[in-house]
Amino acid sequence: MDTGRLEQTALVLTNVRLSPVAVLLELRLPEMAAAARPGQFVMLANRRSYLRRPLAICGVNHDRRSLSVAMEAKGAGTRDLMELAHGDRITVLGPLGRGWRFSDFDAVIAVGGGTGVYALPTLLEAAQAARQNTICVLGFRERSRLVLEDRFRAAADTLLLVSELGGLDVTGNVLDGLRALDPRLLQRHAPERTLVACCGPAPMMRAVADWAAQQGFACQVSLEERMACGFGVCRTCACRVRTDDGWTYERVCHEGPVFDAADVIWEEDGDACEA
Amino acid sequence: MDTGRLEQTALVLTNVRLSPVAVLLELRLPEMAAAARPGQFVMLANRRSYLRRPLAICGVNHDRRSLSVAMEAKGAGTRDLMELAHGDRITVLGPLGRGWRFSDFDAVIAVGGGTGVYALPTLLEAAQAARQNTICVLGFRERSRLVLEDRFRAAADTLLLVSELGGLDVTGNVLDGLRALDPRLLQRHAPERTLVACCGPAPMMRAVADWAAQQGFACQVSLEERMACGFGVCRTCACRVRTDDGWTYERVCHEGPVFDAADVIWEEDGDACEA
Amino acid sequence: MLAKPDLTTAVAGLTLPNPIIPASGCAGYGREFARHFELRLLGGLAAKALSLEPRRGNPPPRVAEAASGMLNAVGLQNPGWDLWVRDELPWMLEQGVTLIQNIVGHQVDDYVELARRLDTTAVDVIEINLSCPNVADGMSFGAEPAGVETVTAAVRAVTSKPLWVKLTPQTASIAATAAAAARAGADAVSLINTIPAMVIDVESRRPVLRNNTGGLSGPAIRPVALRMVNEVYRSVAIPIVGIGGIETVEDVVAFLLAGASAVQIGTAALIHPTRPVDLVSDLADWCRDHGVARVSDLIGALELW
Amino acid sequence: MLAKPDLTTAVAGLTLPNPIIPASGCAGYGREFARHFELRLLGGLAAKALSLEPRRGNPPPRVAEAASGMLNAVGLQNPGWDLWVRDELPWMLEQGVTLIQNIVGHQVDDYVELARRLDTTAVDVIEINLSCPNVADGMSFGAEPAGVETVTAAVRAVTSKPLWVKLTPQTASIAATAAAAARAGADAVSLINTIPAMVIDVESRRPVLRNNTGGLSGPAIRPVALRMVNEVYRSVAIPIVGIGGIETVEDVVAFLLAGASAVQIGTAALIHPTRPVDLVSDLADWCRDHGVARVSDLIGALELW
Ligand SMILES: Cc1cc2nc3c(=O)[nH]c(=O)nc-3n(C[C@H](O)[C@H](O)[C@H](O)COP(=O)(O)OP(=O)(O)OC[C@H]3O[C@@H](n4cnc5c(N)ncnc54)[C@H](O)[C@@H]3O)c2cc1C
Ligand SMILES: Cc1cc2nc3c(=O)[nH]c(=O)nc-3n(C[C@H](O)[C@H](O)[C@H](O)COP(=O)(O)OP(=O)(O)OC[C@H]3O[C@@H](n4cnc5c(N)ncnc54)[C@H](O)[C@@H]3O)c2cc1C
Ligand SMILES: Cc1cc2nc3c(=O)[nH]c(=O)nc-3n(C[C@H](O)[C@H](O)[C@H](O)COP(=O)(O)O)c2cc1C
Ligand SMILES: Cc1cc2nc3c(=O)[nH]c(=O)nc-3n(C[C@H](O)[C@H](O)[C@H](O)COP(=O)(O)O)c2cc1C
Ligand code: FES
Ligand code: FES
Repeated sequence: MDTGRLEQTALVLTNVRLSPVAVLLELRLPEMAAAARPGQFVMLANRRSYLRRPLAICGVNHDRRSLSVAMEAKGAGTRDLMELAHGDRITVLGPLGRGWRFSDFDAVIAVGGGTGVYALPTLLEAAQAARQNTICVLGFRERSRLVLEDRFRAAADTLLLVSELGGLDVTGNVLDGLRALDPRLLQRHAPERTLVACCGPAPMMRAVADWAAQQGFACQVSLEERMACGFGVCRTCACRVRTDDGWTYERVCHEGPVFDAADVIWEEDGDACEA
Repeated sequence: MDTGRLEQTALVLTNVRLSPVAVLLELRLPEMAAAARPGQFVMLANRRSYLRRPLAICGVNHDRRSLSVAMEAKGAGTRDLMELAHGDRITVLGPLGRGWRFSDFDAVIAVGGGTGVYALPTLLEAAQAARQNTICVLGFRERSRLVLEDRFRAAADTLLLVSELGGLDVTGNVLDGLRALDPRLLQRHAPERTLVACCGPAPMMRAVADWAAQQGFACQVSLEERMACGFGVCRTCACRVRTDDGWTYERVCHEGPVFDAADVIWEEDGDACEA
Repeated sequence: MLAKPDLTTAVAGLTLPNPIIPASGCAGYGREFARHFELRLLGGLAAKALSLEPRRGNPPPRVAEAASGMLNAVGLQNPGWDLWVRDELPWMLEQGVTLIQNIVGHQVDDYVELARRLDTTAVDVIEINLSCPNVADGMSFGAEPAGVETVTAAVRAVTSKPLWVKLTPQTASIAATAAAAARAGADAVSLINTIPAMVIDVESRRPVLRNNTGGLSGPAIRPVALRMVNEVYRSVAIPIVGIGGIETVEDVVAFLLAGASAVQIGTAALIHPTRPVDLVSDLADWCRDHGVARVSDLIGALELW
Repeated sequence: MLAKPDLTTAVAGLTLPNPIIPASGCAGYGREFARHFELRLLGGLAAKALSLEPRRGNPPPRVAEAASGMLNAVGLQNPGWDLWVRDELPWMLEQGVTLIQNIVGHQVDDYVELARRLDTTAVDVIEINLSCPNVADGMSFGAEPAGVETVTAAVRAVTSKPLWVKLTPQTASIAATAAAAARAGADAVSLINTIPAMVIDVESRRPVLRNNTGGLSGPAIRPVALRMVNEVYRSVAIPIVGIGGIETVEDVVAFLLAGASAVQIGTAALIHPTRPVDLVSDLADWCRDHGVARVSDLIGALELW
């Protein structure tokens, strides 16, 4: 039996704007902060929606016994969460899911796009603390959307910022960014000792997984799917995963959100294998 | 066609505690404040309930273009309203219903109990402004529940405070209060030129109406009933009213909330006339 | 600047200026709304249920609060034919709004007699409310296809006016009851009526409503209504008037996409009195923003997976 | 200090330690809850639907947000009999909780075969889910009394275990389907299952759910469920397990008053994982505060007007 209760009441400590479209909420949650592992997520109640909203754990501060989540406005739920202010209280489920499996690697290449970048800082920080080589490639639509630059710069030995509209290190998509990395950087370790950890829109994750496969790197992706419970009971958060004899639906919230890219059957492939 | 829109957005100006169990909210509502008549009410949206909540207009401040409502916590709706603070905004329907018809009288005896007292200050103030003789008898459970004493004292030529548990002018119920009034006060005007205006729990209103009838006074009562719309379309707020050939259901929100007591068929009488 | 979108919609040959209609029982006979906006701006007005004899309705409380909705048990209070003809009809006809008169009865003959009389008036549409309990078996006329077919055919025989049959969701298959209405000659089906429900006050151990049960309406029932509209749209060739929990312009569009040719606004109009007329302009804006030239292009445009 | 209230309740001879049961599909096979509280504290556990063959379930999205509720279209994903017997049943039996196994089928024979096999296990109760579409006519087995009677009687013939029949609200008369279950030998009826519903994304013009439709659950359906429980309680002599939107102890009490002998907690447990076990202690407190010595005294104690 877990010691901590899955459902906790969080005090909102701060609400900081990260970009014109994103905010970071710091929540006092002592037990969850202590238990959280990189790549896990939380489910946040809000005042406008019936279901909770899943958000990656973007940071943990042990001194302040807090964890933080970052988000962009999508619909009513995120809009409401973004309005929370110091002193407000919300209930949270967490920490949830199975995060990044990074301990067996010498190098971690974290690749993120859009709101997917928020799943990466805790990974890079943990990998750095474990003396792994850390490389990070992040894609933003435009320069003004760049977030958490200081934290990424501190945690990544190499940080490459990519923007579709220009104004950052590389103009293009994250794949252009990966291709722009110094090849020597990528060859410092045996390919199977290098993990590509990717979170972002599905087409991006698929392309990055293909690139990783070409390089002989291991690759993990953090998937998103609509969730009712977030802790494994309802089976709504289905994603197709390869099995020995075909495929099955696994739970993004429970077996994931981080999956080995090789196991994932992407939507386009998936249509082919529908019953 | 009415000029003002029935639905307005109000800015909460103040939230003042009147007693350990009651608060007064002052709402900036220029058009409603200008249009409101004594005995009318408003319907207030809140964040916890689907339907609005009906509350008597307890005061109007033309300089501040505001009106005020006062309430006690009953369920989720009133509890939420009582938490509103300066700067909050809520939407309000009003002014609603047909209020007190007091202009044809020389004296007004306002009788209130419980939250019913909030329907009386605007009546007493208007009657006083019209140079009518104003008498007021208010019942509270205990001394600590006494509210708005200054306003009642200012607007009533005679104010008698009654408490069930003692500590005020008379110990007992409002009927004991009425009986304790100096008979000469009641006889200054022709009985048919005296209006008893009563708002409170139904049994109290019924008893007061009987007393008024004995004295030969006119009597009006302000009824409460569960309401969906408050402006007359849904027919949910039914109360039994005598007609020439029997009785009919009228709308508390539209034909009322103030009815001639003689027309009202009280619940106990009502059971007898059920179809 | 984009051209003004065409909001007109046709329901079985009857063209409405736009698809927004206050729902029966949530608009009275239009007088209260008319104090705040011109009724002719609406697609139509579904007037409160009318019965042959006056009905006092149920004793109060007649309303109970529910999660994202409410229960009502008004009991079809109405003045009855004679007073309606004298006091309400002339006024309604003056308003220049398409007039949809909802009717109720305890037995088939009640519906027939009302329809026969309405046929001689200038009312535009007869909407028959089949949620009423049938005196014969206590179940509503709308619960089974046979009941729907009987009442619809009987009414159809006495009127050439557009006939809308309003269905109850409390049935095994809304497609089957809608098909029954179509077979019997209905011009359209209005769906859905409220869902029978109960709220209990645990302190007094009594139902909140004096009538014990009442009809659930509001956003709580919206996904059920939307599914029923689409179910009927896909299986029965009859125009649909969509009803149930519609609050916003997105809700209106969702019902049109699902297959409704027009929609009715009930509970939302009780809470926001000008919502019906506001939705007319919201819909024009939505169409403009989305490059939709004709509202009718939205009808049934849902793409199923 | 008042005595500890007696929370036990009997459902057709089977005594449960208290009336609180996580609902089928909202508790998996109990493993996830068991990480946070002991299952034996519950009145029972209604395990996720089981079919003969494994079912992958529907493609995602499988959940959509609704006003005061949600839609799900999981598609009865489950490992099928063989893996269930091997991987889930032994673990569940170790938990010391009354085990209610929910079963589903595409045809009557599926239910019968499952019941026959379950009869040989130590499962405490068989709950048959009649909301599944019948391969023969596409309607759910539970939509009409005849379908309910056929499945129930066939299952009854092969098992002597307590048999609960879970009814769908999408029917003309829940009293009629409950009566059919009673006639065919059911020990209790569980009601209600979700209400078929649809949510549409107006931007993409598609249903949110990949399955197009899904079942509405949560507080939105609570007043409908409560009415159905009371309707059955008043007209059919069969114990009732009440389900639908139960969130708080007041909701639990309302269902008991309406006539339920026990209740199931579905959606609320998805949002508040310890809610089922919290409700057990809340119910003890409520009884103490209200001077109720035995929970069973509340059953059917509603006073109608
Ligand atoms: C494991 C996980 C981690 C995530 N981490 C982050 C993060 O760190 N920062 C961030 O900004 N966003 C993150 N998301 C996406 C975020 O959950 C959605 O943007 C959010 O739920 C949208 O809710 P809404 O009410 O604003 O939008 P609406 O569109 O109104 O939501 C309607 C429903 O769809 C669901 N939904 C909509 N979009 C998504 C989505 N992309 N993924 C899952 N469910 C969705 C909602 O949860 C809700 O149930 C994450 C999603 C998952 C599954
Ligand atoms: C015309 C009118 C004027 C009123 N003026 C005042 C006032 O000035 N101050 C004040 O404190 N109270 C007043 N009330 C009573 C007040 O409306 C109720 O106390 C309030 O609606 C309770 O809501 P709730 O959510 O707190 O309680 P709940 O019990 O949770 O409400 C549930 C439902 O019942 C209705 N309801 C409950 N009690 C009443 C009631 N007594 N009358 C009407 N509906 C009720 C609610 O509106 C709601 O729809 C007035 C009522 C009416 C009809
Ligand atoms: C107070 C009230 C009264 C109603 N009266 C009637 C009626 O007289 N006839 C009818 O067909 N439907 C009646 N209805 C049902 C509505 O017309 C509508 O079908 C239902 O409320 C669902 O729509 P909504 O969710 O938008 O309210 C009534 C509904 C309410 C809330
Ligand atoms: C995600 C989910 C899955 C469900 N799966 C099943 C199931 O497998 N078998 C079943 O009989 N009912 C199933 N149900 C229905 C519930 O058991 C319950 O009857 C319904 O949700 C109403 O209760 P609630 O409002 O408390 O959720 C499911 C409900 C949900 C939300
Ligand atoms: S969201 Fe419930 S199992 Fe994943
Ligand atoms: S509350 Fe709607 S008519 Fe009075």
